[in-house]
Amino acid sequence: MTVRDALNSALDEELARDDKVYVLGEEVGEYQGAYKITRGLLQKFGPDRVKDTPITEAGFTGIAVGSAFAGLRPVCEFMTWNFAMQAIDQIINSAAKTLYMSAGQINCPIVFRGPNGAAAGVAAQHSQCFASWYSSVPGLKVLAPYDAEDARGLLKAAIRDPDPVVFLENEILYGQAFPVTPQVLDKDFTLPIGKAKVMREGKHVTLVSFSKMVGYCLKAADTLAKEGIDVEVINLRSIKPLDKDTLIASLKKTHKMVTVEEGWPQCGVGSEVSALMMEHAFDELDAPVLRVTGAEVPMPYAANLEAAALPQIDDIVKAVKSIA
Amino acid sequence: MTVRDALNSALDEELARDDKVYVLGEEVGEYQGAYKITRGLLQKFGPDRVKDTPITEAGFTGIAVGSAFAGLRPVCEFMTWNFAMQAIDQIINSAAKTLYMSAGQINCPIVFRGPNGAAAGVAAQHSQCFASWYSSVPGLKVLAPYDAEDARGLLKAAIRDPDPVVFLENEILYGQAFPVTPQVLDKDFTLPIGKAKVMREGKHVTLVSFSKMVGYCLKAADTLAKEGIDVEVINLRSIKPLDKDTLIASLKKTHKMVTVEEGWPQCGVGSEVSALMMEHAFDELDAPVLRVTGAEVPMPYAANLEAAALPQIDDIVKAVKSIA
Amino acid sequence: AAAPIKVEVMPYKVHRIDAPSNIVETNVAELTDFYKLMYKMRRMEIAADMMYKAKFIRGFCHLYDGQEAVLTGIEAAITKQDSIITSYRDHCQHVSRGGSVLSLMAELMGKKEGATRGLGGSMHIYNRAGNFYGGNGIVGAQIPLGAGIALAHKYRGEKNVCITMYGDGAANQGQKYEALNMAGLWNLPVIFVCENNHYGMGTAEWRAAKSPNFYTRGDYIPGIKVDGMDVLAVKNAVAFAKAYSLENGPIVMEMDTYRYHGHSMSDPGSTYRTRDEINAMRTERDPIERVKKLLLSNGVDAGDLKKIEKEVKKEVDEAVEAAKTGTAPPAHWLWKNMYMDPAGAAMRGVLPGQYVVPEFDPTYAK
Amino acid sequence: AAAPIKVEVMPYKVHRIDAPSNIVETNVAELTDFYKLMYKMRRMEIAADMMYKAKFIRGFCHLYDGQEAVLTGIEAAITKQDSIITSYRDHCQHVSRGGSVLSLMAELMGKKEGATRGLGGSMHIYNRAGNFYGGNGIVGAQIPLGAGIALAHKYRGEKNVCITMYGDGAANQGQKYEALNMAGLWNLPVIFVCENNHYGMGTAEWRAAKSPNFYTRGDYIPGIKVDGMDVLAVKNAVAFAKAYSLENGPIVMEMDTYRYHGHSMSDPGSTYRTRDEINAMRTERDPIERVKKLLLSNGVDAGDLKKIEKEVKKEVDEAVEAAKTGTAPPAHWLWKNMYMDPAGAAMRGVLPGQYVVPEFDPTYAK
Ligand SMILES: Cc1ncc(C[n+]2csc(CCOP(=O)(O)OP(=O)(O)O)c2C)c(N)n1
Ligand SMILES: Cc1ncc(C[n+]2csc(CCOP(=O)(O)OP(=O)(O)O)c2C)c(N)n1
Ligand SMILES: [Mg+2]
Ligand SMILES: [Mg+2]
Repeated sequence: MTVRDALNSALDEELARDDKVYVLGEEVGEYQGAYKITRGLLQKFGPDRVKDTPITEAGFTGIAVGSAFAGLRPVCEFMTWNFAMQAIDQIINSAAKTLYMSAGQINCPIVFRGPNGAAAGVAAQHSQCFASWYSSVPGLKVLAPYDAEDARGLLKAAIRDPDPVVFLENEILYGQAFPVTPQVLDKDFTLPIGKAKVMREGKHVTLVSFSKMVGYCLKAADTLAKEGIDVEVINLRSIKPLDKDTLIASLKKTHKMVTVEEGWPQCGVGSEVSALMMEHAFDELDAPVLRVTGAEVPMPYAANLEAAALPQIDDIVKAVKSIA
Repeated sequence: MTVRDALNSALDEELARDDKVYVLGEEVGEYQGAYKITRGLLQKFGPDRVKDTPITEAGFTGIAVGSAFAGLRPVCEFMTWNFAMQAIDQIINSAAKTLYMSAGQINCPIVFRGPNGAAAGVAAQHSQCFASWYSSVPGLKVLAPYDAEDARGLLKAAIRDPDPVVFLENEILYGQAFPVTPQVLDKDFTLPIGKAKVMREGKHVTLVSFSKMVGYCLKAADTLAKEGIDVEVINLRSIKPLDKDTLIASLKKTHKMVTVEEGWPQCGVGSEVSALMMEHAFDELDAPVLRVTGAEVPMPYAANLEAAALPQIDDIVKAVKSIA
Repeated sequence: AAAPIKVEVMPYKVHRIDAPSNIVETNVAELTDFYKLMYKMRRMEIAADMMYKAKFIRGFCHLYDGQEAVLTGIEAAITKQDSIITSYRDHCQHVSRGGSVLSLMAELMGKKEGATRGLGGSMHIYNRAGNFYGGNGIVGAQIPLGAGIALAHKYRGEKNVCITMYGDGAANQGQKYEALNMAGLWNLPVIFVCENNHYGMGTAEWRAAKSPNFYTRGDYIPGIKVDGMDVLAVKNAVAFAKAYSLENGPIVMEMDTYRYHGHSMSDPGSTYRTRDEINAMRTERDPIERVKKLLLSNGVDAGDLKKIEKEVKKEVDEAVEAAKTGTAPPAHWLWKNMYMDPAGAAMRGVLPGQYVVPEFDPTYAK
Repeated sequence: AAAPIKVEVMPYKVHRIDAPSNIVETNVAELTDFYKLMYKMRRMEIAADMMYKAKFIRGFCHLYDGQEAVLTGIEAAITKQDSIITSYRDHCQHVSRGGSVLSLMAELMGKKEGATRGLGGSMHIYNRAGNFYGGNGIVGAQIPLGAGIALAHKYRGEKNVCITMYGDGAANQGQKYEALNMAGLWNLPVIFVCENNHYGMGTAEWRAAKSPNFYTRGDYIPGIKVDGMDVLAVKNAVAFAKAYSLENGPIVMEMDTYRYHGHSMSDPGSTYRTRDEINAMRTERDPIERVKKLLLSNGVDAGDLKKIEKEVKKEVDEAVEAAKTGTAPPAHWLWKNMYMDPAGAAMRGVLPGQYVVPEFDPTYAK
């Protein structure tokens, strides 16, 4: 099952399950989604449930949030998360903070979703990773699926969740197919928010990542295994809440950790993981937690520079070896 | 000299020095500034140099950035940084990235300034600290003054800088007075961007902070000194670039470090400092780097809860003692 | 008291729509209710001003005195099933939607007896049960939010509108134009109510807006300009707008009004406008005086009004005193209602090792 | 070749302004230049399409064929001291502002010989010396930026305007309304040029805009609607608008035009519009054919035009081939021009310990 189909089927089922759920965003309807995540939904659920919007992110995000305050369950698609910067005030100041400010009166059951981070050849304004920013905000939940199981289980959980969820997909993963168990295809399959998944057990070094980088870590682990380095790979799935217990448990076993993300290094998800291990597992560390990250540059267009600006499998291998 | 007067005099002198410099923002002119930072400037420099704007952050930020592309040197005031979320796309995608995207053709000499983080009793939508977000972005410089010397020297440096600078002030510090040397009052006094300042030397533990928390750290250091703990206090001044050399040098001396900030913990400035020490000075660490931060909650209004949501001097003392 | 009285209000200015009649029907009972409510709003805001100066209230505090007729007229034309959303200038919505003066005052003072338990403060007051969506601190943000609330009404097939209130300063915000367009495309039952009090902080409307004819600023959306100092003019126009909106979609209303106080407490309110201007407003257009005169000229006894005033004063004074004796929210309330489903995950306190799983507990029972 | 020719163009529709005459003067020399430039634009975009399909170009790639008359007419009415800013659909501004087809093609292919050295790609092309400010990937963002460039012109006392181009989809963006208001308040010499190609991606104008009369969407700002498929209509109207704008401030222009290709390369461009519609545009309103007919009917020899076409084709083909043989930017260019003054501070690479002080070097000499 491709990640695209996983997301599409999750939306389809949740729209069918709960008539308070509706989808809105640019090109989600007649065009079937800029990346075809919403294919077929307009035809099936009609224009009140699958709403095309003008290119006015601040406005439609505010409308979506308002409708969630009033009891609907919008799934608000950003064509990419880069464009959500136009709407970030509504996500932070309206969606994330209102339950608290209203002393528990007004909750905001909304999912903000779309592709995040680098795609291929789309340059500086279309390649930013927003995981660390959103994850800093109390009141938000931030999820980042890697494979089809994640995509289905987390999106369905997000839609059923009573709180605002930032759902960070990856364009390059959309077309990637993953095997899934029958359980994953169950129409009530959800994954718990706030829990990481150990993708591969290992005892020498822990690799921590999310989204597309999970696949890179698994490949790096294969390579390293051949050299006798047994790597544990953790897929964070949830960036907020961050599952520090799973991280600490792994570190207690391996005593070494490397984080991998495509976003910029400063104040990134890796920084947080590193700081957490510092505070919670200092005595377990046999080596410093190292960060592999996107380079600290606006994304260049040329393929070779783009590749140099993003973690490659080799980089991960190198980082692990430097402490293994 | 108060921080307010330091900022006001810096603006005054830079407006006088370079006629490409102009100031814009809400209430900066006739009203003399919501917090009176621009007092007297309209009268002195006229409405072309000190421009009142409507309450349209996205628009006036874009206008300011465009004018900087075309060679002017705007100082763009946000009444508070919370409101800059409406304009963050222009700050990141237009101001920060264009020099790189244009292969060095179009620089953007602009200062974005205003009060950041918590003030007193202004609750969840008016109390957010944006230091970590902006500091993550290559292409931006991010400064946070603490005292009058910082305010003058950094603001004048920022205005003379050819790149976009995010300048994070603190409302509570505006009225606070600090002694200054005659050198600070020199009309060409500037401070280097990217350099931290050791405010107090010490040998047992390093305290790292910025903005208002520097004052708290200095007070905590006084308290700790009485108990025989000799604390070094570092004022970051520049959050991007972050002066890791000064941090590492201090750690090499004290072998222990505590970071203090009012912002939220996850992916905060403290996380980055901790991760850097992990990577660059692991073997120097006699204890984990600890973070003292704002609590992970939207800011509550009531004074007692607000105080509980922000680091207090006692908290800093406690954190230091826990590793000293 | 129920005998009809016909009053001629200032003719409406209109944009892309025919004006409703400017003869408004009312009666003594209704006018008395208006008087009571507006007088209560006025006393409440004056009390807030005093309490602020006495340092019982901190932070921002935006008062509504002068503008009472707008909200009072709106409430008279809609039901509690209709929704309201506004800016930080939200004290009076709290009472008009059913809240008590005490819970307002307690909120302003940051007490646990407050409307939002001391967590929200002046700018963040809500009444979900009464379809009041706050209390929004970011200029303009409530405008698309209001359109979204209207979308929910329509989605569920309810015959209700969302009254979306904002200032003349906010009227220039881009998100307003985005919301107008979508509200138009989707025929949302939203009434965009621009309370034009002629200043956004210290900026006169014409310095912030190239076109300060706010009732026309919907461009392709119809608009109506109303004397916002006359509760009857407002009531009549809002009733008209609601009927229009349920049938056709969005409409813009400009309420010509005035704020007597400064913008917030740090603004004396007199550097950018003249004392004469303020005094003229108070003496010539005061919304409460207008109703008082109508009542008196329709045979109501001055003594009856005095009695109302006395009762209201008493209510407000008692509320202030009671609020003062309220208690600060307990420390552990810091950790309530961040998430409806915290999923068992702990949030971090100020110090490392301080972790708390936030609780969903809108009752604040413990 | 300089003998005046008078041509009647489609009458302008106007909003809050009197229409300029629709009799436009031109001559064979000018028309020939138009033909050359537009034909070059067309060939260039078609070449880009082919190169994309052949996988020499990656990412997004937005083509301008069909819309050539808009930019060509604009350039004919302004000087290189006037500024231009546009969206991601920016290839043709590169050549109209003095760039070569080769440097465009090299950029699209991510080569160091490219207009932005392979760093910007299709959406990020600039010519600072030629007052072309890009190439902006975020819908709507260029609108306030353009107003800001105009502000700089005015601030310095230059008699120049900034042409601020955006699409019908972008026309709904809130920041446009904010920019319009400030441009109006400050009388900025900015011409807001809405290129209405009738679709924003797959969304027809009327599905995205409650009022798709974009020339009226400035509301209180005057507007003019122009046949954007007729270079003479555009030239004439822009000259008029420039004169107006220098005197009075902002003006909105709606250019009625059409994009032949899909939105970007992944869009076949035929699911949301009919083949018939596209064909009708091509056969009835093609901007290049229109000029060709004019030239032929004014005595120019068909052979002369063929010669031009041949030359242009050759230039484009050679540029494509040369671009293909270009080289990828060297690895260390990753670290150039992040800051004009890096202040000696190192930025971090992918791995810990990889730190580089970025260099300011717009020459890319090394
Ligand atoms: C986006 C944003 N920018 C600035 C502010 C600061 N601010 C608060 S109220 C206000 C003036 C608003 O004026 P208006 O809309 O006329 O409403 P009024 O206060 O007159 O009711 C300003 C500038 C804010 N809260 N949000
Ligand atoms: C803020 C933002 N939202 C969405 C996008 C994705 N996007 C790129 S172009 C486009 C359509 C724009 O249409 P229009 O303004 O009509 O210009 P055209 O492409 O027709 O020239 C969209 C939705 C974007 N780049 N920026
Ligand atoms: Mg106002
Ligand atoms: Mg278009």
